[in-house]
Amino acid sequence: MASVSYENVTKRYSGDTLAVDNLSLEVKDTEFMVLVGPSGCGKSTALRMLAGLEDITEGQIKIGDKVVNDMPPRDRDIAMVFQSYALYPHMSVYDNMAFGLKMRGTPRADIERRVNTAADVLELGPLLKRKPRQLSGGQRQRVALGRAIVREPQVFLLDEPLSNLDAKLRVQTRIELQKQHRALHATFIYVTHDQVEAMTMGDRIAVMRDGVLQQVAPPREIYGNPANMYVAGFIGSPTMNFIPVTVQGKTAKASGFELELPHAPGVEKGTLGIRPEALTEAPVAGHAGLDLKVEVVEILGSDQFLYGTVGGDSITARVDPHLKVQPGDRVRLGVDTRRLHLFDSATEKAVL
Amino acid sequence: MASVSYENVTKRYSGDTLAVDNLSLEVKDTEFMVLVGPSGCGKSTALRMLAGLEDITEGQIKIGDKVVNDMPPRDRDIAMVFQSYALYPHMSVYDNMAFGLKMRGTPRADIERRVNTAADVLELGPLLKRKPRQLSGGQRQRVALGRAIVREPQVFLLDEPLSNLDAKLRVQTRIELQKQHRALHATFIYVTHDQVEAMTMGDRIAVMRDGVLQQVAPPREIYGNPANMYVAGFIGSPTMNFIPVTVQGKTAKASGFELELPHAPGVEKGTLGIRPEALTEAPVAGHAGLDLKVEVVEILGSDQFLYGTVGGDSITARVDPHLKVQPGDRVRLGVDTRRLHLFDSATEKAVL
Amino acid sequence: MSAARLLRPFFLLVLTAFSLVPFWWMLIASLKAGDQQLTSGNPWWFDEVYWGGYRDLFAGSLFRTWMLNTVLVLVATVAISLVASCLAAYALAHLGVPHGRSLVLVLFATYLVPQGVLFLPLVRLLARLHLLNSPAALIVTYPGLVIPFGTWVLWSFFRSLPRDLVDLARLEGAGPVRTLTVVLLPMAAPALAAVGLFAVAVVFNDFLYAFTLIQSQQDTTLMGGVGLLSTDLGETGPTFAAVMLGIVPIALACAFFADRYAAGLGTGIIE
Amino acid sequence: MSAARLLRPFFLLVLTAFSLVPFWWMLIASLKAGDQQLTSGNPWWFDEVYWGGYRDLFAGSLFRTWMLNTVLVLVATVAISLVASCLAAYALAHLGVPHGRSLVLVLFATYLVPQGVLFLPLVRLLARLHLLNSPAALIVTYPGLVIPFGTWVLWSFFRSLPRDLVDLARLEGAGPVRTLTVVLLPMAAPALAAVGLFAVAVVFNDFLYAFTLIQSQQDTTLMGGVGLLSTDLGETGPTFAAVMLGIVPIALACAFFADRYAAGLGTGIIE
Repeated sequence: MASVSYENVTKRYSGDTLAVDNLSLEVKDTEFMVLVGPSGCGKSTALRMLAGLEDITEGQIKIGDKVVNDMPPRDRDIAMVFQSYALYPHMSVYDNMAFGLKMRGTPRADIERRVNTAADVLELGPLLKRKPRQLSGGQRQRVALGRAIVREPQVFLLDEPLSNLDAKLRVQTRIELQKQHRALHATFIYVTHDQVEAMTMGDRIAVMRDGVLQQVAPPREIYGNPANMYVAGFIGSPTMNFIPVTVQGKTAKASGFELELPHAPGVEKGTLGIRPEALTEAPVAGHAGLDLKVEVVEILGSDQFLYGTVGGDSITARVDPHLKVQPGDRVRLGVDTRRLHLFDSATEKAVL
Repeated sequence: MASVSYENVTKRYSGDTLAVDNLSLEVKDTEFMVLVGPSGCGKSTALRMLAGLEDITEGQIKIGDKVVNDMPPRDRDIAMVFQSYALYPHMSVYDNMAFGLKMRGTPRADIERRVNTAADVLELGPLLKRKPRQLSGGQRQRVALGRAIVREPQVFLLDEPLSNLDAKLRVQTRIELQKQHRALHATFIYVTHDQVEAMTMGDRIAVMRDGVLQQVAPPREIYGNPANMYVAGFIGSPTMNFIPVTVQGKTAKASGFELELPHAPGVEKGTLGIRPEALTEAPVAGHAGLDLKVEVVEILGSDQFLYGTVGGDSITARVDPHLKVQPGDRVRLGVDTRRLHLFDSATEKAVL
Repeated sequence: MSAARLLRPFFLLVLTAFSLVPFWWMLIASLKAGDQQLTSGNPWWFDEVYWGGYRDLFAGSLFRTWMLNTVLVLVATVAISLVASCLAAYALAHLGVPHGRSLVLVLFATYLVPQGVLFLPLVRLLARLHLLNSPAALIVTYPGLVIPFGTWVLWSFFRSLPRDLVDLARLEGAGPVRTLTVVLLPMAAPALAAVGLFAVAVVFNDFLYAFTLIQSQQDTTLMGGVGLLSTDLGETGPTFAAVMLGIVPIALACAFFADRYAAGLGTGIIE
Repeated sequence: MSAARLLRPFFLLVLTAFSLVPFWWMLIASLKAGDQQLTSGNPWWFDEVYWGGYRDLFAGSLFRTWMLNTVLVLVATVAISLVASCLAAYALAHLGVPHGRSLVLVLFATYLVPQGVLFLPLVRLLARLHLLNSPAALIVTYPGLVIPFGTWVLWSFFRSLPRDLVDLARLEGAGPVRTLTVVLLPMAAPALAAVGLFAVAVVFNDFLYAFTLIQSQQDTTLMGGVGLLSTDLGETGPTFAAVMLGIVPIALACAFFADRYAAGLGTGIIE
């Protein structure tokens, strides 16, 4: 059993800084859980408390059935991959990977076997004698992962492990990490500020803000039914369009257009949320659509994004890459009304 | 006139390191030109030679009609934005922005007017008295841009100006930079390793590799008709699928499937290039399609990527986000044969 | 963790003792009559507190003279050392002086030339310039001991600054003088603080020059005055009283200064 | 750029002169007969080359003794200083010693206590331990001058290391002793080099202790031997010959060492 549970965990630093506020979260055995949020949201602190690198102010953390609040880090059966990789610059790749086993007094033959196995899996075999400074960024990342793997822990903690890689390599390593997760049959807890990593890798995603957990759900659910405006804005790129509206019955009225909502939301002032891909160049039956005044056009080969205004509101739309649009043009956009969101202006909670 | 031209420019460092190899490139007046390539490809060196920060070994660089090889940097009528922003930590935002004007002896009232105007445009007004360390990453970036703008130069040089920003902010700033480019009516030369920035911002893109220019063209052209395998692989994310094939007449034969090409390419061994979005779950008339064994599934809300194998080749496909796929499934994919690429195995040049 | 817990009180004890012993010894010495501290009795405790040392110190004008001379020498040494080290380090790091690196090495080597070797030629030179027996002798001597080390520290620091900061100054039209004064020096505060502290330490730790270049009790510095102690073993109280009032406060002030500024030297300066 | 171009040769000239003058002066001195260099004639040039100094140096056994003692004192001082500074700095930086920061400040303040103040009690202590007139006297004394500064430098360095490196060691089960020896010390090479160099400089620059704690010409170090010069103005050739053969090579070696290792102190250590 290597489930992990946070039970009403709070972390308060000296002074009154509240880093984590009453966090309760269950991570299932062999689950890939992603904690995501901007820097300073408490996600790293939550991870470091689990690792035993920070004391817990209130509440308790369990690994399996055991409360680990007072257990030394080395006895928790976890391994951690740091954003900086934390490779020792004076040790070879082999010695870096063998470090944890050596510190635990594993027999030498055993160490050798396990390091070589992990090196084979991660294609680090030819690099074992090199020093970290002789490695590329991607290779360093794999050594840091390999060092965790050789220990065969029940829980892997990963703190922004991809953020020092370039875009192409990040995609490759993302896929590699998912394969490893499946092969290792271990629980992964992964911290990141990048919503793309969260969406693509997590079995479930926990969105945090200012030390408070906002929503925990699988990626499709988080994307399709965000619990509040913060989650809706944080997940997805380009960001969901937010348009202030006044609501009368089922009709939402913005500065530049009107929409019929599927049902009456029961609020008078709200913020309409429309994802860029729910606005397309194709007309949608039963609705007149929006008249977008285009300011910037971005073509990404496979996609085209239009940035502009409708009435007084900024709007982003994702359209077919073959549509020819120039800045200054006016484009009529259809709205996919099945994919609308509405948030209460006062509470910022989703009401539709 | 603020066109820029490189004429057979070569940069050789001590020893025999060839940083830029016989570069010829015309940048038109008020054009937004992006130099893109991996680190070490010579793009930054090309920019620094234009700025006057590096000597030119061979060839000549012109700004407008003037050869600037021996002109001191301050007389070239350029401004540069550095990746590190190069803000002086001991100076306020105001003093950082005023620095260049002060050094040129601009009258104090004039400086004040120009700094305030630029601060208004970039919404830096309330921050003018702060020190750089009190600013967020995005604010620092705007100060660096503001410092360039107040000088009102004919040519802006931007060296990876977005690479220290997080993902959301990078998108916003990208759009902001395009608006500024339009407002300033100046020539922008922009260096980046990020193909997304290149695709979205450039009027034209110059792809470099190992000091050699590979292709110069508008984004649509670069994406749709890459001149060689390198450009094809560098531009687009996820990367274009490359599949080794043997060609007989119009038939290309891979390890796991066969395809009819639009016409005979005239090579026997080649590499087939298919973009992930040219592989879809919808069957395409006249072709049996590929049988993908799925290994990893990534859902991005608006997109779904499948990573797997067909025969002995790794394949990535972009499919509808609502399609339910699990790792281990087999999915039949249609191929959009109008969007195929074929590269000669020997020269890596596009032949289709 | 248990090993760490055992080590803690041990280290605490050793370090506290090591740090405080000299101060304690001097305090005791300043509160004893005659030369008791040096000749007889328990040097770590007093039989009775004797304030005569402090009284005598202020009765004569010695303390005032010594303090004035010390401050004069200190300020001049720090100022001359900083200016010379900065100019040399900047020229070597950023003005493309040929063979700059080798020059720095040779310069650093002079830092290791024993003072004893150059002592006699120095005395001859100072005598010929009629500078002996005045604080000027020290003001000429000390910077020579500081500049090699100071140039090396500042050179290392200037080289470690992001190149972009200097490039930008060049693009914007700042010449070398303005690049140094407007851009580099304000950022070099931690390195300048470290060199300044080193200069203070050279002045304070010196015994040889203060004691030999200035013979008269009237014209010397605190350090020279303390040095005279070893030749005149009469009343030690006033001397140690001078140390307690003059040197200890400066030493503590420097320590706080070191913590505040120079500690940044090892870490990144630009956040 | 024109100002820079004008400044270049000026700096080059001044620095070269500043750096090379002492070496040149010593070379001339080692090639003159009697005490000519100190008493008469042009100190910057010789009338005729006199090799007697070098001959006499090797005729007696003085040079061998001085070199052996110097190496002994140097090695012992560097070793003791490094070990003590490391342990203290590590305890203060990573073992959670209470009031660690204040302790470092006080420790740093002792670095500024004038040597003259503590000279007499030190002599008394050494006499009582029967260590006077042997290299042991210096081996006891010098580390006391190095450790306060060394602890401060290493403490700053340890604090500047990425916290992750220490955290990882803790996660993987390394105790404080192994964290220090296996993880931290190998990375601290530049800081250790800087402290080692400082120790060498203290030994080389010392004149006071080498000259007074060891009275006999037979038992002293190179520095003491050179010091004797100022009391015995007979034949200076052999002494300066000793300096040229003993000290100059070590000084140059240290300078290269400084360039290779300690220069990394100011910049990022972890690439």
